[in-house]
Amino acid sequence: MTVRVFVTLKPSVFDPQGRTIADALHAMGYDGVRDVRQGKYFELDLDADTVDVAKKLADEVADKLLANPVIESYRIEVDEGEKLGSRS
Amino acid sequence: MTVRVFVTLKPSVFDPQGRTIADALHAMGYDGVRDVRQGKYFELDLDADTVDVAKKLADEVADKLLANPVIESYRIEVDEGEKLGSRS
Amino acid sequence: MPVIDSKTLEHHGLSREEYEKILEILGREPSLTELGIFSVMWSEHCSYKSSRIHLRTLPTTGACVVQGPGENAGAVDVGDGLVAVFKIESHNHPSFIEPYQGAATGVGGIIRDIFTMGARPIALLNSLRFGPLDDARTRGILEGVIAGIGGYGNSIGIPTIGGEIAFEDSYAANPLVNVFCLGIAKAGTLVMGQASGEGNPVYYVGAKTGRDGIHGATMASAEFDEQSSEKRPAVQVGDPFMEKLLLEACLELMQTDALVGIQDMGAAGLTCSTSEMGARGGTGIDIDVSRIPQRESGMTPYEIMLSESQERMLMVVRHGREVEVERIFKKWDLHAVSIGKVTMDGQLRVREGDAVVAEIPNGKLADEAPLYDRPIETPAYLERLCSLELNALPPLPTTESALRTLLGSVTVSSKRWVYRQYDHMVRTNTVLPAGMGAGVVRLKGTNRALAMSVDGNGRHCYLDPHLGAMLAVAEAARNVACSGALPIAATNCLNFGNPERPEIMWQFTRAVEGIGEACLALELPITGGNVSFYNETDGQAIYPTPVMGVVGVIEDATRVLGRTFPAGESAILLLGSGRGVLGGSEYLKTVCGQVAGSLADLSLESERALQRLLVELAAAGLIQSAHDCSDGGLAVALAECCFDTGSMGAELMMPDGGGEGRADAIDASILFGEAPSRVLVSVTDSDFGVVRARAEAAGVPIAAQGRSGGDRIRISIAGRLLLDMSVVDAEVAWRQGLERFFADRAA
Amino acid sequence: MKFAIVVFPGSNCDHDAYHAAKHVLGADAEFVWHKETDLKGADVVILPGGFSYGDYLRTGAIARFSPVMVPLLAFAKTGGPVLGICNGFQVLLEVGLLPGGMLRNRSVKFQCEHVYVRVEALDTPFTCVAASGQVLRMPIAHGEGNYFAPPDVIETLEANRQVVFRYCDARGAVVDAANPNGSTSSIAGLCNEQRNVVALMPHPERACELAVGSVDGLVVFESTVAALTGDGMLRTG
Ligand SMILES: Nc1ncnc2c1ncn2[C@@H]1O[C@H](COP(=O)(O)OP(=O)(O)O)[C@@H](O)[C@H]1O
Ligand SMILES: [Mg+2]
Repeated sequence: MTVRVFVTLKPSVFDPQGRTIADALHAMGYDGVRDVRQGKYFELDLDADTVDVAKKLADEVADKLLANPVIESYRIEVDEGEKLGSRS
Repeated sequence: MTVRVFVTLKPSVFDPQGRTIADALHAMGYDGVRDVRQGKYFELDLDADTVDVAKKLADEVADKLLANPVIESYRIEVDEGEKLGSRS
Repeated sequence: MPVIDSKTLEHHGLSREEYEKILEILGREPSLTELGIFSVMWSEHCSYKSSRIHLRTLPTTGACVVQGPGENAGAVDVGDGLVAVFKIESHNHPSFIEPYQGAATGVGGIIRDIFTMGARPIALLNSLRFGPLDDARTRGILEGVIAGIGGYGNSIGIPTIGGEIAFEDSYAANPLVNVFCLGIAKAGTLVMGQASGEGNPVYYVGAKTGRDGIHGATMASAEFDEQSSEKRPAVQVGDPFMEKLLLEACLELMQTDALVGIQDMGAAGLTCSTSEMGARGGTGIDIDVSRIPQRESGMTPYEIMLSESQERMLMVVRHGREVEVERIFKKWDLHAVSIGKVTMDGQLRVREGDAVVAEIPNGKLADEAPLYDRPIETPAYLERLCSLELNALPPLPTTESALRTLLGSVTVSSKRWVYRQYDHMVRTNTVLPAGMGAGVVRLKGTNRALAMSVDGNGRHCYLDPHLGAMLAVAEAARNVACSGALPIAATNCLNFGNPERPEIMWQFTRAVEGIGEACLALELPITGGNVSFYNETDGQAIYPTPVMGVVGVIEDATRVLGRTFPAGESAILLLGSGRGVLGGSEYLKTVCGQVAGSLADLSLESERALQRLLVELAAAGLIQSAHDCSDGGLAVALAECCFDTGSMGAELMMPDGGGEGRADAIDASILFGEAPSRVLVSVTDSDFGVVRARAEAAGVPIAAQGRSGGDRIRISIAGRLLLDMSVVDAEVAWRQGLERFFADRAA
Repeated sequence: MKFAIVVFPGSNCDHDAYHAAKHVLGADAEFVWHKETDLKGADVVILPGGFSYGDYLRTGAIARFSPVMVPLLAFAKTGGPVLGICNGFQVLLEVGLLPGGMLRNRSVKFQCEHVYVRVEALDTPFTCVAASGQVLRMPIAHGEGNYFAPPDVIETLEANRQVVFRYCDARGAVVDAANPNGSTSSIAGLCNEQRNVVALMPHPERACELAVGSVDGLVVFESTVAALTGDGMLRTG
């Protein structure tokens, strides 16, 4: 089962990459881009029979390794696009 | 309007980061994680009145800057979760 | 008017007496913004209120000193019309909370301190302390810290050319991250952090201000406890790209004479930079916070003044030169914003639009923080630890297995896994790279090179802070001298526990005395430094850890020496005298599992003679390599001279052994005992006689002789072979000591 | 002859390339700020190492949009010699002058150390005075030097002999243990089909003086001089 994990910087945390990308886009003339925030995206291929089991495993893995809880929060989705839960 | 862009390495491209994370998870005992692929995730805050305009702008920006078509593909979603299109 | 109650004061880390002093200075109740400003400026971190009276005793003058303590960094004359600007800073607390960003912003901060002075930063060093690596969390902290140091330094393009790392239980919940930076400027071009000239505009340039790090300085001035994670300010995120632009733009601006003064916004941000610049210039500064570029909406003046967002600079510019200044920043895609002006009334006046939200005399804020002579008491643990009964030690395993254990211990083992992650070659000046001894960079356009080393030993200082601190000074200077450079000046970073505890204050004062004595004797003026108190968690303090940074000059960069024996056979001499002692040694800790005993004494006179001799021999091209005996004693030092040579061996013969007590304990102290003022040098056969004669003339004894060659490491005493080990085996243990803890070791 | 060294915001080996060209080699050299729209009459252009735009987003991704890339592309098209070092290599990939892309090192860490590379092609302006199969010891310093291209592209590169440098051991053997970052086919450097645009991940400019540990990188610069002054007739290797 494929689970998708999105890791984003918490809103209060400065994102120099996003800012630099936004600046670059402005320099290229894309003034319609007001702001950019960059995060990480993971696709986990899990050995799980039910969505619940997959969700629990992904949650644990995201919490322990994929996201840095001090500055990041994450969100989990199963492949179908159904939201499974979120936590910050 | 917020548009989300996911950039992933093409399936044929080796992902050293994903591999390292999968290895670390196995070492931690998470054998249920078969594979991990890491990508990038962007939230674009766009100055656009319609979903179509936003989609078009995001598509252009992703195509030109956010993804490197040689090794990556991308996918665009509007905030509601509606899929807007994809391209690789 | 908010009522300032005791809870508000506690939240700001201000005592009742300190509040009384604020009332007296202002002649009225402070506003909350003013209280916030006082609280950060009078925090331990910014005001040095517990340490200042002791730091005053340190030697700070000398013929080479161009700028002593008090500015953003110290500076010394290094010849050929150049000055070296250098300093060391701690970023301990932030690195524990978020290792990558904490360490990265630590590097960013010290680099700003250097280029603020008008110097181009050319080298970085770091001194690190962690808990034992069998703990996964500690491994995570270490990986984050190393990646953060590399991530920032590599990106901005300043080589990290050396450092040191040690591991002890006491750092598990209080890792130490001390970063040293050195820059070069032409003599006479240093820029000061001073505001002067009535009506001169005050500029802000760099990253926008966010809510990050509010109360960072206050955080660094309190212990950790269970609630700390709740009190966490938003973590500061480093932006090395922004800093690179700032660095280049500021150096370009400094080529003009449009700049009056400049200071980076480090701890306590805008508050500290405005009040210190005003205080140094004896002027007032009048700024409008609504003009400050802001990253988040709805920020209050309180938040703006206390923010510790990174990569920001404050400048005073000559009136009439604004266009020129703005043009230079614009070239680098930076936006310099005028936020106020210099006044003559000595006040820090903060406005929000037309409303004045704070008005405090700069001098009182920056220079008249309360000073404390805190009570001192000898710690109870000392008596228990200082006696060491050698005959009660566990028996020495075979000398070979003891050496293998020591070489494979994380503190002694090769640090390649670490410095491979640092760009140590960018700028093409690195003559002696990380891993070979002191860091040495040449100065292009001259024949000279500068050597630098950071050293400290918390375990030593725990057992004897006075002697331990002296040993740290001696070792840092000795490492510099081993490269062939004459040590000329020092900086220090003093990492201690809670100064409100009399035993900690005792450790601190003893260490400061030791540093002062050693620096005086070795003629090393201290041009600046940093104090980091409150390194404790739940009442458990770190080992007292003064870290010394020493800088030296080598006149002929082609004469730089490293630790390794040269190819082909050569003669070896052990310069210096004195048997190592096991008290406080790496052997005692790693092999016997004990931290106890008395340290070997240090004769500053012998140390000085030895260092001068090394510099003289190196300058004359009479020695081929030099390496001091440090952690792990003589056997480890000899082994280290053999590593990275393609596994060439060496043999060393000592004339006599003897001593009272159990035979195996005596053998252990000969091989693994530690003592200062001992250096292994290699010499060609034809120079052997000259070197002996020079040593004798300098009053430096020769404790042992030997030869390099073969493929074994051998040490014998009075004809008895004490150690006989294959270099390859020893080198494998040494290489894997640290790497074995990390998954990427195979890469 | 004159070297132009392009300076992007975040370039940090620009001074090193300048020093190698001007002070070690004794050639004329000039920095060209990335906002410039001409190359100041240079005969050869170096895109130096560093972290252009902080390497944010992707290495080289933002720098490729700098104004200076317009004259650079024109210069390359007319056969002008262009050398990309490290970050410069990454910029050349992004702008499409060379095929393929860069992935993170397989160690997932930044690596700074000396490595060996074997010169695989002598008919470029940056290798023409090297010996066939010569092994060079030069430093690398990168986190994303793991070269990737799909199999068909690799095949074309090999068929056209566009692989100019390959990671090898001290004796010149191309073995996996000597590949520091996991690059496909141990590729350390490439050229374009016309052979005038060359790029490599190791830093030849850091290996031009004994004082800093190696002089093996000099051959890259000396080749340029030979190629441009004519006495280095491009040889086929
Ligand atoms: N944190 C670090 N960063 C960079 N280099 C380091 C670090 N720690 C150790 N090194 C390098 O490893 C070598 C050995 O360090 P150390 O054992 O402290 O040397 P010494 O005993 O001579 O003081 C030195 O050259 C030092 O520069
Ligand atoms: Mg040391």
